[in-house]
Amino acid sequence: MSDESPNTLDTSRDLTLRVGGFEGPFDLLLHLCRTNEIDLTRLPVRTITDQYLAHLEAMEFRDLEAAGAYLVMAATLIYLKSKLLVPPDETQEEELEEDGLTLRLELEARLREYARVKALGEWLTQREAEQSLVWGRPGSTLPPPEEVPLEDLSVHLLERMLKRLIEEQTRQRPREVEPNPPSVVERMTMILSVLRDTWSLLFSSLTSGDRRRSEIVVSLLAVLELVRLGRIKTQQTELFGEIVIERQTTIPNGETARADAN
Amino acid sequence: MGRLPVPTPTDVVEALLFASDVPLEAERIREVLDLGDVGEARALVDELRARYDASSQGLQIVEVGGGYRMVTRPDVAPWLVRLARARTRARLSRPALEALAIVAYKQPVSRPEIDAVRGVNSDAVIENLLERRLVRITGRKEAPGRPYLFETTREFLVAFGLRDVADLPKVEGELIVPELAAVAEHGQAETQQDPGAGGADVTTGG
Amino acid sequence: MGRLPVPTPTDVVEALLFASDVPLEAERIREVLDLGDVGEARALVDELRARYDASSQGLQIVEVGGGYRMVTRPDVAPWLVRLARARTRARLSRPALEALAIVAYKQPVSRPEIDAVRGVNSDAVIENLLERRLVRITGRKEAPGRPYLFETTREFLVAFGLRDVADLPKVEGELIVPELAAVAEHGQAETQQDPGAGGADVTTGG
Repeated sequence: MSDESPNTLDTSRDLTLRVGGFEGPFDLLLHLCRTNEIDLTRLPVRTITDQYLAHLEAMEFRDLEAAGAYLVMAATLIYLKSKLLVPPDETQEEELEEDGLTLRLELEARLREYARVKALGEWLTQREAEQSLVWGRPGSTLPPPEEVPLEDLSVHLLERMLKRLIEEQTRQRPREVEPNPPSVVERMTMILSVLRDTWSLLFSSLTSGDRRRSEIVVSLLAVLELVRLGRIKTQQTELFGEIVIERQTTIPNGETARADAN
Repeated sequence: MGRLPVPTPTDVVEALLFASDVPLEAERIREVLDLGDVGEARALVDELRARYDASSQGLQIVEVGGGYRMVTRPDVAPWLVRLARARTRARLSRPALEALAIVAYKQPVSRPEIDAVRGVNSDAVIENLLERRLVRITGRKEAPGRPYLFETTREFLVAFGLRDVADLPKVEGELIVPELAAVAEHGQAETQQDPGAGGADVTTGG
Repeated sequence: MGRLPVPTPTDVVEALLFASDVPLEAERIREVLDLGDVGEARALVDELRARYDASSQGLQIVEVGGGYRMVTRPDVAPWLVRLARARTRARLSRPALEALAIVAYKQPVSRPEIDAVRGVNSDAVIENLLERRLVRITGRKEAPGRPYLFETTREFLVAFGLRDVADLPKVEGELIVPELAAVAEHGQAETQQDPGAGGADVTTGG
């Protein structure tokens, strides 16, 4: 790949026939790598960035959120490209300064992970097709659960339960059921912790599943505070569009690894 | 593993009867197998039936409701009941009993109130009690979110050998159901005759 | 008509497998038949399986989702498709399969983690997987925001014909796809003539 001429822009134009067929920025990136037979452990930043951007131009997006994810990747690539040291002469591999190197390593790692997921997905597709040729019984012919009599029921069990509940109540104050909305500091910690695993996230993902106004307000305050502290960057490509949150790439010395998932 | 030969028409009928959830008419079999007439279809079923009678005491082919069905033989019924019993947990879990006790003694009571007493989310256990028909939805509480109200059922009385909820043992002290924010009324909430929430099989979803 | 002899244990197992809509564990069979140990249960299933392999090209016994199931053989699929035009099942979309793949090999895994691997928001697809009961919530991650953790279900194993999650290809380093040992064993289903979107029966019963 190193002796590949970096000027592959025009060939990449031909690839746009699959526009819209990608599942996300990683899918597109992987496609570009596969088409160019690029080793996923040595990503040629310049080539891949140019091709990615060329593709992006030709794509049409259904919604802003989808576009946002692609744009974040574009920003990352452009950033990477800007970190290329001395303009490489044709014979040499590109070199990145330290920041960029860390980022590229991470990008490569995630790309490889995505490649594995995609392969597994394809394997599952095949299994699904095979299993679609097999039928089981349309339903159980066993007596339904509600017709199976319960064992060992007695009112004393209920009595004992109630006594225990009453005892508990007299011993302690009423318990909180709903947790209070998280504090701004908590939310800030959460955002930073997510950004340790990934370099960007969508504002909507901070509040998704919970549309309570207080949640949204707390999240927004947390984001604003983190921006003020210079810990994150945000982008909003359009009025009322999705806000993309990215971490500031001033990584404290050499902390590259993704926090372990568990 | 050697490749099996192409399935015979009898094998196909076997699979059709197995996979069908309704009795299968001879005409339908004829159609699916592209047979000349219904007689051929019947002949295939008879052949299959003979095979099952000869080799299996577990399953049989019967003619019912204008069609054919594959069913278990009566002789194996006792084991099927044992399986059904083994599969459904025949006991209520402790959380389920706890929730049931609250409903029994404080009915009608809403899910948020049960949650408040127990200090944990009770969705799953209530779901379970509804499935078991030990509790049912009796209306909605006039409180924010209009939560469903639950009460015990007749099956509950039968299962616990009670004539009436008044037969529940008296317990010293009083279980306090924490006040929900802005509950419209104190004590017994008015049970709305909500047409949608009439039946016991309305599940809470989630 | 002469009275049939008492059903043999193999016949009982046959009926149990037929009547059960979820995979039947060897342990369950042991329990229901009062057998000494699980090995005996497995031996009975093997005997039954041999009988089916010898006499029926319509049905087979497979090991899936931690238990045994009686299912049709792939060879009769074309006729079943003709029978059940209506009972077709929508295939999973590519994004859904991708998210499912992530859950399958990183379980338990949270939504932000799934998003991170895919590089896009996965809310909708996870919703879809939950609805189909291919994944379920298994708890919350002890991390800020306490996001839900997802894992694959037994339905997942059944739908994809896997005995357990260990049947999945290994994904350390590069993806190692096993020589589809399980598939070979479960009746080699070469996806010959694709009979449309034929529906694997993964109905949840009830």
